This record gives sequence, C-alpha cells and structure tokens, in this order.
Amino acid sequence: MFGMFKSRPQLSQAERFAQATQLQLTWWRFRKHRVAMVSGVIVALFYLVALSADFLATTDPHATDSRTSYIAPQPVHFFEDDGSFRPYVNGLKGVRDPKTFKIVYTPDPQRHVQVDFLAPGYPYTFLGISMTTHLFALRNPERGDGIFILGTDQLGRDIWSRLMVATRVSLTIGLVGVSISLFLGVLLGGVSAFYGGMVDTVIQRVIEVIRSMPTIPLWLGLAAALPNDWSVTQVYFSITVIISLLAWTDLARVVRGKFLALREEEFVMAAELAGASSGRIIFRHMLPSFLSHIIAAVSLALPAMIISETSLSFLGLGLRPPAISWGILLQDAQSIQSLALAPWLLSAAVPVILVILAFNFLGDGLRDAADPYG
Amino acid sequence: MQNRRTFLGYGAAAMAAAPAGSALAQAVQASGSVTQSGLVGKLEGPIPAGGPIPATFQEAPQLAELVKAGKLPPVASRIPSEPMVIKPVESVGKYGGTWRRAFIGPSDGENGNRIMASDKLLFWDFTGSKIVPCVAKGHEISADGKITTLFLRKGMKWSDGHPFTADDFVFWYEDMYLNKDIVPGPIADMSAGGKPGKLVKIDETTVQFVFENPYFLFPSMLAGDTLIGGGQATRQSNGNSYAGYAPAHYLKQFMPKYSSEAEANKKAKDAGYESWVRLLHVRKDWELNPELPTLGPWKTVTPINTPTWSMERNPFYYAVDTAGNQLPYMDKVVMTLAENIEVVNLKAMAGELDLQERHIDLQKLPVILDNRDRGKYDVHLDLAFNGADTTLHVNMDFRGDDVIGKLLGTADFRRALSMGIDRDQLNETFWLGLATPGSSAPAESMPESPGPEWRKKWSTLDVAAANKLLDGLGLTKKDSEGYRLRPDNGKRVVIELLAVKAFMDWPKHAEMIAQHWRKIGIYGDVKEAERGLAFGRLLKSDHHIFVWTNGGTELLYLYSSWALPTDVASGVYGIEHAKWYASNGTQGTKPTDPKMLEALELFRSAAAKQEGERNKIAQEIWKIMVDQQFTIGTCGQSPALMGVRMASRRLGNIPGRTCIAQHCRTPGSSRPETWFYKA
Amino acid sequence: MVDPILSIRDLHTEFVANEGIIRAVDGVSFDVFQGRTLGVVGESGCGKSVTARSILGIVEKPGRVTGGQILLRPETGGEAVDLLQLGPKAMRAIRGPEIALVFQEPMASFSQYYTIGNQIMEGIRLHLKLSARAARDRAIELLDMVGVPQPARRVDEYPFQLSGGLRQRVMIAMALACDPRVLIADEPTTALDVTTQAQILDLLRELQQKQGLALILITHDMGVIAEMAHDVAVMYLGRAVETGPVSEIFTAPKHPYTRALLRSIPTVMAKPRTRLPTIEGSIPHPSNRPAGCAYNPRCLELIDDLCRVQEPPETGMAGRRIRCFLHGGRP
Amino acid sequence: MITFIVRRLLLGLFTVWLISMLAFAIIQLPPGDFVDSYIANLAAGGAAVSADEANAMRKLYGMGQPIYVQYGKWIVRVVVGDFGESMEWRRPVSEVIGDRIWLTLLLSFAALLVTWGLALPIGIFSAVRQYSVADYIFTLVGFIGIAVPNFLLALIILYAAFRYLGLSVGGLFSAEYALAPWTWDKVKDLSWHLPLPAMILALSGTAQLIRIMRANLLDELRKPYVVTARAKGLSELRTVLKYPVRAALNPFASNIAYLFPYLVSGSIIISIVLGLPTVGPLLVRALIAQDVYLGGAIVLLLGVLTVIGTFISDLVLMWVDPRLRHQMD
Repeated sequence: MFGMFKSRPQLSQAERFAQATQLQLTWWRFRKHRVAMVSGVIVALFYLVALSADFLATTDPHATDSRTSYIAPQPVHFFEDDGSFRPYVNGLKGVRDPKTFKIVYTPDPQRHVQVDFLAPGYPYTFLGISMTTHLFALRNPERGDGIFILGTDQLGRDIWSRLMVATRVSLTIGLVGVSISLFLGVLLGGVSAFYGGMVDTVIQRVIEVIRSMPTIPLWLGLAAALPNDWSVTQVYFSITVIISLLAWTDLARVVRGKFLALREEEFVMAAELAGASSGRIIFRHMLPSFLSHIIAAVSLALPAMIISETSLSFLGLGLRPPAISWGILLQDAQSIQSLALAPWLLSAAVPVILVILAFNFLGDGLRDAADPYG
Repeated sequence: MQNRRTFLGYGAAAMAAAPAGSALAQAVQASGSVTQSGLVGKLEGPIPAGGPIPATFQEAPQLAELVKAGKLPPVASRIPSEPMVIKPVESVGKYGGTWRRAFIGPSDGENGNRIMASDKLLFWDFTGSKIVPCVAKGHEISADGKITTLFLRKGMKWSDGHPFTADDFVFWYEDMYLNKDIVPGPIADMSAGGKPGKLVKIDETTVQFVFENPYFLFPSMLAGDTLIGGGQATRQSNGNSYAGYAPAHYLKQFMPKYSSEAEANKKAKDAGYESWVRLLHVRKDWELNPELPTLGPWKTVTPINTPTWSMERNPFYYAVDTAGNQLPYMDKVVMTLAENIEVVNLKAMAGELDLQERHIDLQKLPVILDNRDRGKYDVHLDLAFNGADTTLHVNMDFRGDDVIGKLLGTADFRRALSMGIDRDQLNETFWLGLATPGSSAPAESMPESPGPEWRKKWSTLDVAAANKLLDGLGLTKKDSEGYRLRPDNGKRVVIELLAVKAFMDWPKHAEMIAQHWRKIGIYGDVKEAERGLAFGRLLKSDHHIFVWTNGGTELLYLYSSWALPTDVASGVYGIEHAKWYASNGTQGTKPTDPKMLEALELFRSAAAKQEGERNKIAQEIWKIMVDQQFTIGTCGQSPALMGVRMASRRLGNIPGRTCIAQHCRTPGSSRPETWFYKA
Repeated sequence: MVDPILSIRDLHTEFVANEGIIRAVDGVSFDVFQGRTLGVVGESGCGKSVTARSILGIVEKPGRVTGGQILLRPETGGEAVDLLQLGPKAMRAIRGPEIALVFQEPMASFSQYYTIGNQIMEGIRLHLKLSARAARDRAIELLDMVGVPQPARRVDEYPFQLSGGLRQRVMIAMALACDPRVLIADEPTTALDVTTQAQILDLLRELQQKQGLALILITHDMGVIAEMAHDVAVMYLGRAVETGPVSEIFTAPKHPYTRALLRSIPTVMAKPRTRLPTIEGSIPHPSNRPAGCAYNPRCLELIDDLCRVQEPPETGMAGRRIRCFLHGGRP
Repeated sequence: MITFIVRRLLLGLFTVWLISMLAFAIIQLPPGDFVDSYIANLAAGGAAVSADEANAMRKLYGMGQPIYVQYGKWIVRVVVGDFGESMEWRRPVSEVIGDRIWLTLLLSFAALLVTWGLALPIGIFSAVRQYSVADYIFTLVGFIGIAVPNFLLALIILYAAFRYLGLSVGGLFSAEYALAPWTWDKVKDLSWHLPLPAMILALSGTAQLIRIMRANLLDELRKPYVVTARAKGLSELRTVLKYPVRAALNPFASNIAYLFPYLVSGSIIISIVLGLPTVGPLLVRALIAQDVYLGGAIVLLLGVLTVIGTFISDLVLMWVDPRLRHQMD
C-alpha cells in the first residue's frame, strides 16, 4: 500500500533515474546521510595526516630524553605578557620527589620559548625529498624544551609527534590490507557465484573453514612464524598480508550474494544471450552494478584491519618497536604506571576510536545508500 | 654431646666468617641516596643455629590432630635429634595462615624454589657473607683443601617420613650424576684443577667430596646457588639433576637399574611420557610431583603447571624456633597464576598478596607507594650488589657475519659502545634514579670489587672519545643520517640488541641505548624475543649483544654465567668457548682473544686458592673484564630485581632489609618459614 | 431506508513525504449496509487501499487520518460511534470482531513462521476469549466453512504449504474468525488465476449471504463489481467521484470517469475484433493533483473555463452522489 | 531431516579435518622445532641437555621426517584422545587444557548470553523507534563498542575497578577459592568474577548484533503480514514480538556460529590482560614458545568447538524456520 507512495516520487524523477548508474544513485542517496558525510570528511582528514605525518610532528618521534619523561600535556600560550600575539611554551623544570619518586614538572614563567609557524625542525624525507620544515617548531629550544600538547612518554618522547607517525603506519596497513583482501574477495566471491557448482562448493567450504576458526589464534600463529631477525618493513608487510589473508572471506560473501542476485537480472541474461564472455559479463556488466556494495563492505572491513594490527602489536606479535603504530603506542599505555602516572598515553586510543567510528558510519551510510532495504 | 653439636653449628659458621665477609657485611649496611626515601631498612634476618636445642618441641595444631589420630608420629620423632634451631628476627611466632603469592607460569619455578632454599646443603646468613649450616649441620675442609666433609643431622627425615641419610648422596652420585642419560656431562662444580672429584659415604650421617686438587672454594660452592649446592628444589627441577643428594627410596622405582629398561619405559608410556628419562625428570621435580619427598619447609600440593601452585607444611621439616616450635609457622603457600606481571603488581597493590618481591616492578614504585594504606602493606627497598641490572653481554664468538663478528671481538669497539651510553639517562628513566651507573664490576664495597676507578673505566658517557675510537677502527664513512657504514658492502653497521621483557623491560632499555648510539653513528637494532626463544638463540650464539642483568656476578665464583663463558647452558659469550672451558679444552674451541683466555685461566686457578687470595684474583679478572668491556654495564646496585618488597602489615618477623643476591636465594636467606601472621 | 452499519464521511488521510504532503484520501464519503456489498473501484493509486486501512485505523507512518468521520453503528443499535475518536485499546477491540480485512497478497500477508491454525486462533483467543482447544475447533470449523479440504490436518500446516487459492480462503477464514459485521476485501483476487478468482468471489458472496455481512470489496475490475456489488463507489485520486446502486451506475453512469471505466470492460454485446477503449493519459501523482477537477486532464467532456479552475462539489441525493459540473453544482 | 543432519555432520567433520591440517601447519611454521625450544627453556632455567637426549627426543617426536608424516603421527594420536605432551607445562596436553577449556567455554558462553541479552531488546527497540533519540544513542554506543579495542577497555576497567572500586583484580576466583573443590561459595565467588570480563568481551559483539538485529527488523516491519496482525486487533507490542521479530531472529540465529569463534578470539586477549585462566593465554604462550602439541591441540579444539557451534546454529535455524524444516522432508 504505501509502497506506492514510496515509488511515486521516483516516477516523478523517472528520467533522471533512468540514466543514472547504480553508483550515481548511491551517491544521491548517500548525500542525504549527514553523519556518513561527516565521517567521510574525517576519514579524508586522517589520510591527509598520514600523508604529512612528519610535517605535522613537532619533535623527532624517536628521540629519547629522561629530562622529559612523563610530562603531562603542556599548554601553548598564544599571547605574550604584553598582549602581543606571539605563541610560546614555558620552559619546564623537572624534579623527582624523593618520597613519592614522581617527577614533578614546574613551568618556568621566565622562560618563554617561541613557537614558530612553518619553521625548521628535525630532518625528514617527504616523498623522497629530505626536508626540515615543520608546521610548528620551537625557536632555538634548549634541551628538554618541546611543544608537548599531548605530553610525553616514559622515554621522554613527544606523544603528538609519535601519534602523527603512528597514524601513517596504521592507516596504510589498513589500506594495503584491505586492498589485498578486496582483490581476493571479489575474485573468489565472483568466481564462486558465477560458475556455481563444484567451484562454488569448494570456495564456500574454504570460506567456512576460515570463518569457523577463531582469527586471533590464526594471526598469532602466522605472526609468530615471522623470522625474529626480519626488518621492521618486512614485518610490517607480512603482518598486513597475514591480516588480509583472513579478512577476505566477508567481502567474498558480500560479492557472492549480490552476484547471485544479479545473475537473475535481465541485463545479465541479455548479455549472456548476446554471447558476451563470462569475464566480460562479470567485469563489464556486473561489477559496476554493485560497486557501491563493495565500497560499503570495504569501508566496514577497514576498521577490522586496524583493530587487528592494534591487537597483534598489543600482544607483541605485530609490529615491534622502534616501529611506531597505534598498537605500539597503546602497548606503551598498557602498564599500570602509565595508567596511573601518565594517563595521557591513552590519547593514542582517541584516533583509533575516531577513525573506526568514522569508517563504520561511512560504511553504514554507503550500505544504506547502496540498497535502502538491504 | 649437646655442646659439641652446637659447636659444630657455630664452628662451621666461624670458619667461613672471613674478613671479606665482614667487609661485605659493612658494605651491606652502607647507605646510598636511596635511604632518604625511608624505604631502605636495617639489614637483619633470622639466625640459623641461633641457640641451644630446646628441651621440648611443639607442632602446628593440625599436625597435633594427625598425631592424635595416629596418622603421624609425634613431633619429637619427626624432627632430627639435632634440628636446626632458628632465632627469628623479632619474636617466636604463632602457627596458621596461608601465604598468598603470585607466579607467572610453569617457567617461573624459581618463584617457589627460592622459598625452599633451606634444602641446600649449606647456606649464607642474612648478610649473604657468612656460611651457615643448613641441611648439613656443619662442614669441614681438609688443610690441603682436597676434602670437604659434610655432617648430616641424625634422625633427619624426608617429607614422607623416610630417613634422610648418606645413602641419598651416594644414590645421587652414582645413579644420577654419573648416568649419561640423566646428566649429559660432568659439571665444573664437581671438578678441581680439571680433575673430576667424587663423593664418598663415611657413615650414615657423614659424606665427603674428595678432589685430586685443592678446592678451597668448594664450601662456598655448596652454600651458593650452584649446580652442586643449589638444593633439591632448585637443582632437580626443570630438567636439572644436580644438588648432591636425592630421595633414593622414591626415585629408584623409575630407573632401569632397579627394574629393567623395558619396565622403566613401560612405566613412562603408561604415564604418558616417551621415555623413562622424561618420566624421571617429571617425577624428581618437586614443582610437578606432589608425591616427591623433599626437605624444605613446605611441599607441593597442586603442581606448578596448574592455575594454582600450592604447598602445605612439611610435617618432617628439620628446623624449630628457639622455643622448640617446629617450623614453618604458615600452614600453606598458595601461588596464583597471573598471566602477566601487570596483574601480579595489581594484585599486590590490592592487598591480595601477602609478601611479594618477585615480579614487582620498580617502575611502578610511585603507584605502589600511593596504595600502601589501601592494600595494607609496607614497601621495603632492598639494594643489590651486582654491577649492572642491565648489562650488554657481547657475543665474543659471533660467526654469522665476519665484519660484525670482528667488530664485536674488538676491545675498542666495545669500549666505544660503552662510552656511547648515557647511563644517567637510563638511571633516571628506568630506575627512578635509584641505581648506581657504572661498569659491570660489583659494588665497590664487595670483597671482589677491583676498586672505584674500575666502576667508571670506559663506563661514562664520552661521545667524542667513542667517536674517536670508532674512527680509529676505520669506520669513518657515514650515511646521510650520520650512521657509520661497513667497510665491505657500504651498508650501515647494524648491531643487534637481543632483549627479553623479563624482570625489567629490557627491550625498552635497549631502545633508549640505541637512541644514544645515534650520536656515535652506530645503528642499534632492538630485537625483542620471548625468553625461551632468546635463550635458544644464545645456545646457538647467533646473537650480537644480549641485554640481561649480571646479577649474581658479585660473587664471581659462585655465579659466573653472566660474566664469563663458563656455563655450557648459556652461549651468551660463545657456546664453543663455554664448552672449551667446561670440558677443559677437550671440546669446543679455544677463545682467540688473549685477554679472555687470561681471564678464564685466572678464573680456573682461583678454586684452589684460599678466600683472601681468591678475592684478589677476582679483582684481577674484573679489571680485565672492565678494561675489555666483555660485558658492558649500565646501572646497578638497585632494588630493580626482586628488591621492591611488598609485605602485608599482618606479617611478623619480616626483616627491614634483606640481601638481594643470587647466592642469598632472595627471599630464602630471610627464612620464610619464620614468618607468621600476627593477626 | 435502513441506517448504514458503517458510513464514511469526508475522510482525509495524508502522507508526509519528501516532496511534501500527499493527500492519499481526500474527502471520501460512502455508506455500507448490512447484507450488502459495496464495491470500491478505481485505478490503482486512487486511494482505495488507504481508505480501507484508514477505516481500521492501521495506516502506517508517515501516513495519518487527518479529518472526517468513520461512523460505526453498534450491533445493539443506538448512536453510531466515530472510530476516529476511539482510543487505541478500544480500536483494537473493533479490529476483528467488528471490522475485518482480507488482503490482496495472501502469501506475504501470512507469517511463514506459524501454522495457519496458530494465526487464525490468535484473533479468536484474543477477542472471543476462548480456550486453546475451543479456538482450535473454531479454526477448523472456519477452514471447513471457507472450503479448505481436510481442515483438521491443514490447520497445522504452514502457509507455504498451501496453494494460492487455499491461502486466500484461509485468509478469509482468518478475517471471519471473530464474525465481524463488516468485511473489507482489498483486491482479494488480483494475485490469483482466473478460475480461483471465481471460486473466491463465490465464497465471498455465499458467506456474505449466510452471515449477513456488510462487505466492502475493493477492486480495480468493473467486471468483479458487476457480479458482486450492490452499491458502487468510484474513486479517483482520493475521492469518490460517483457513488450509487450498481444497477444505476452500470445502466446510467454519469461521471465521465465512470463511463470511461465501463467502456474498458469487454462485453458479450461488443462486436468482435473491436479494440477495447482505454482511458487516455495516466493518473497524476497525488502530490501534484491538477487544479479544478482532478480528472480534467483526461476528461473528454470537460468544460474548459470551469473544470480547470473550480472543484466540482458533491451533488445528488442519498445513495446517488456525484462530483462533476456536468451534473449540477455549477455556479 | 535425518539426511540433512547427517550431511551437516559429515560437512562438519570435513571442516574439522581441514582445520586440523591448518592448525598443525601453522604451529609448524615458526623456525626451529619443539626440541629446540625444549632445550632453550631448560637453558633459561640453567640446565643443559645432552645431544643424545635431544636426538632421542627428535626421534620420539618424529621430527626431521616430512611434515605430513609428522602430521600423521599427531592426528592418529589425537583421534584416540592423546594430544601428546606439552613442552612448557611438562604434562599431557589434555590435562593442561582440561583445566581451562571449561572456563573458556564458560566465559565465552556468558559473553554470548550478555550479547544476546543486550543486543535483542536494544536492536528491537532501535528498529521500532527508528531515528528516535534513543535509537541514535544506541547506535552511537554500539559503534563505540565496535571501535574501542576490547583489550584497551579491559585494561582501563581493570585499573579503574582496582583504583576506584577496590574490586578484586584478575583471575576468575579469589585466592581462597582458587583450588577449593566446587562448593556453592566457590560458584558464588566465580559469579562475582565472571560478569566483568564477560561484559568487556561481549561489548563489540553486542554492538554488531544490535546493528544486525536492527537492520533485519526494519526489513521485516515493512512486510504485509505485520498489517495482517494489526488488522487482527493485536496490540502493537505483541504484533512486533510475535511476527517481525521472529522473522528477524532467523539471520540472527545463523550468526551464532560466527559469533562464537569471535568471542573465543576476544577471550584470548582479554584473558591475557585480566589474567584469566582460560585457554587464551595458554595458546599465546604455546605459540610464542613453539609448544607444538599444545598449540595445535588448542587451535584444533577451538576449531572443533566452532564447527559444533555452526552445527547447533543449523539446528536452531531449522527450529526457527519451518520452511527449512519442510524442505528436508
């Protein structure tokens, strides 16, 4: 009954819809989904950060110094005492209390260390070019000075700077991982659905086996198998592959499901009758028509990837220091003393939660948009 | 009679109370900057052979019950006619209570072994400087130093009530130690001047260790945490088969000699093990086998490989307090399995553990202090005497890569690495400033210390000097990031730092050290590994540098594993060298480094010397070691390893400060059997 | 003339959609009498079904009844109650015992997870307060009544085990479970093949006579009306454009739309091989109903300056009403 | 019906077989072998193992033989219930796991209950009250549940519980009950320790199930049979609960099978953080220490459990979906 009132408005724009591809349709519906839009923007921002991590970092994320150990987040003052706009941070004096053994930092009101915009800092390479320019940097800092807006860790390393670099690592892992599992998923899911029969059964069985195994043990097993003497980058990529090797099944199921649904659709029949090669049918006709579902599935798969990396690193089987990833930062935050004396180490959890939220909302929006009643 | 016996007790002590010992005693009392925290107490402890044998004996209520029920012989006949009389720290305590403790898994056997330390043949007093009676009521060493005699306690019994006699020593020597299936090869402890010694039964309560060469060190070996002197709990668990004695009446049933190869193996198969050797290893392991007769204050009820490792009092324990109460006071020890040390520390802070020093993390001290009243515990800081809790043990026989191997084998390279380390930074960051930076040489107060200058030599930050040394080695080419390049392939000089997250977070220490090395252009590559796997690599000696403590080396002769390649169970300095030393040159390969050879020869010669001379030799060895930087020390003499002691306020007889050292079997030397619940 | 059991007066039902308010039902009025069949006819989308749901008060969001009256005369006689004034609880007491509904898609209108017995008994137990046993007997009895073979066995079967025809019979049995006075059949036969259609219609007629039901038969098929209905309400774009006894409507249709509808049914009298005339153009969307008479864009006899500007009022006497300037109401 | 069950069983067995091979392969991947790590562990404890003994052990464990032979030896023994001996725990694997597998199951099952107990009502609510404030709140909470890594949550709660509530931390029993025989008090003690980890474990699963339930129900609510029910004069609540919810349960039920391994996985990390005596920490140890037989047994066991889970969920599915049931006959 009120289905009819639902269908009418489409009639009124029938012409537009007639020409619109599935993707455009999705996009139109997606734009209505405000939360998802915002999430999309957030995700974009995150990848921007990933791209310019070193530029955004204020101090060398690896440089240790006991004099800056466990500093609580420090404010940046924007106006000099005379009221002029000259951002600065106070110098800090740290003293260890002989009774409590905590280091007490007191800002030195006399020492104002200028914060410069687009100023030279520690050297890094961006796209192969070695640079020293950072978004913010201190003007001739002394040892122990720094812009510690998120505080420092036990080894006196600036959390903010580490967070920036970690973002790059963790997000790219997610991306690379998801593209691998996407490839596997679409390929196997598609093949499985298109040929059906024996092929289908076999692939489905494989998927069932993989899915019916608790993933963590698998990851652990595979990760534990990595040679101990591998370099950070080697580990990095193997971890990515490991994670994605197990993550493709869900994608494969989505693809297969949509695929089967589409097989029955007229235009595929038509194509088959017209004698188009199966490959052509799959990639020319069918893939585009559920691209949107795939995009949705992917954006829902990404957070899983990121959590996986984090968990593995947390268990000490993923990336290992001196590599910096969200997982590793959280590993630092996992000790009692961190929680009790330096709770700000937990700030590494914020981007994790944020980006995963964003991806989920994004994915949800995309899925709703892809098929409103799905 | 009475007098003579006690004299023997005291006599043995007197004999070992050598000048150096007292020096150590003073040392121990000496105070560092730590003391202003008010957490470092007075070094004190119970005194074994602390008085005449009481006329009457009392026992724990539940044992009295059993005696009434006729299930147990009366206390007087359970304890030896010459029991060990222990004078508690504060007062005679009262019976009852369960000691709640935490352990972190089946590989954490030491957690329990150390509180069973009173099954050692001889032991050290609470200062860790004086040999006192233990299982043996006394000992004598012949004037030529070739024969050491042990006097056992008449009427002493195993925890199952079976008599403990010289035959248990003979059984161990002939049927276990000399059996290649059980003990692969002879151990250095049992040989003098390269000639193996033997064990002889004189009478039921007297045994002799007889050597062809002088072995004045031997009594100390029996008292130390050595293969021969470690005691049954420690040295016959986890695949070991040493300790000098064993419960013959129980273990014979598992040995082919007393049945037949086939029968013994069948027994094993039925029990689910592949061979009688594996079965024996399990059955003679007190951590695993509740039935195993032992001599310690408690015995296992539920084994270490269950979620709770629990023990109950040994009704035949051989020690009483000065009032004649049979020890221990506490009925049970219950160790709960904590899957990680964070949980151990949390439990301790929540007051769920009554006394815990093992796995308590110095890093958490501020939090621990904050929670004292909530958890109703006191915190004691016990300072150690070893040179460095974090020591870089350099592999002197690395063959995986000629260039690296050559560098590691070069003194100047090691010196440069050492001078490239900013020890004050490490101290502040990881020891809360409580440690003493310096070389790997023991505390200046130790009798074996080569002297203050050797604590500093090559062991203070000097980037310029370090760089000069490295340049001198021809490592002058650097890459864009300032790292030095190898002469052969122009790649970075990468030094791997193999580190385990164990008693300290050594991977993190290594991370910081690697950062310091940036300034001298050496790329330190931290390799974190699980303990078992790391030691696996050590056995193959395919590591560059292993980061670990050198705890125990403060008494070099008793525990040299973390100083020199003498231990075949550890290839940390080159497994081939260790084999060469242990086998007296018949196996393995001879070290090429003349200085290493010199050190080893000195070490070998020392066993035959009297204590005073021994200490001088030790000092010589340390001078070589520091000058050569075979082991690169960072910070030590701290409470980091088992030195943060959290003790429930309900407990009595808890020393203000205990000796933290391998040979003291912390907390063994403060005699847990004398602790009790005040309320 | 007897009072109607149910009379709809100027009923308005609106849906709030993205493109604004849609008047699905826009002032419908008609009467339903005991023992008589009212045929509500019109092209799909004219608001027939919504009217039916409005009567039962089960219009779903975003729709809501915004005006008019639904007057139900109590069985005991006396003042008629306006269902729109009733609270939800009272309204639930109406659904089933007073007014029941038969749907067009028997398959989708059953839950596949319960036996038909279960789904029939539910209403019985709720309204007639019968025991499970009694309700079951009643259900079997009902199935028997609607001509389901082996009712005792069928009662435990699931909808998907039945043929389309049987399903519709069961649907009817379910509707009759609490012997309602008014039965609304919403396109009861559209989903069925021709022969089954006939059977179902016969069933409905028979039941109506047996039980003196007031039947509202909603359909787009003038043929069905011809053989079933006593009275007709022709709906166009949410309004009843012409109502009256079936005889009059068929013999003397007044509204151009009615005529158009009638022209589109095949008759035996028609010469062979003549094309069936169809109505030009399609129903405009309710959201953009044309000014003036809603039918004017398709009307063959419209009066230009009038029908495009003004809405024709409802004229005529009781039982025969019409909205068209051709038949009065001209200013 | 029977044929269906039998077919499912055979399928399950096949899956188990694949899992067993996978499990064994994975455990075999790390460099070095069981004996290496056995010796290394002894070395860490200061003991040496003779080359003869090492070789003897290698022979006993059939090492050095091709992997399929080793697998053969292993699986044959497994079939008769002999999982071999755990190197690190120095006792038969079956015993080592025995203590913990039940607690793992208990924890996972408790989490399962929590998950369902929360996901069902909330999912239904958000669907019925779609786009209501509460719906948005639940959605947000749900997503946060998905977004917060549960080990992190565990850690924070662990500390907070200790710091602010003074709650007992870690483990599933208080020390005094840990080794006590099963008594009513011990059960009570357990029931004190269980909820926290169960909830932490359940959180993300719950969040996801809420999403699933909501989506399913939204579909079902649009179906005509809902109108039918209303037309019968059923109350709204009854209508929703009896018809659409029942229908929506269907995909929900088929989800159990995959929820379970998911929970088991989660329980591993959580158990490590909270120090729970489940198979989780055991497995991680086994893998890190290359305790071949223990690790293999656990992975296999977990796999089998999930296959059983799948099988059960199939039966449940048949129970909730008459159509399936009748296709069988």
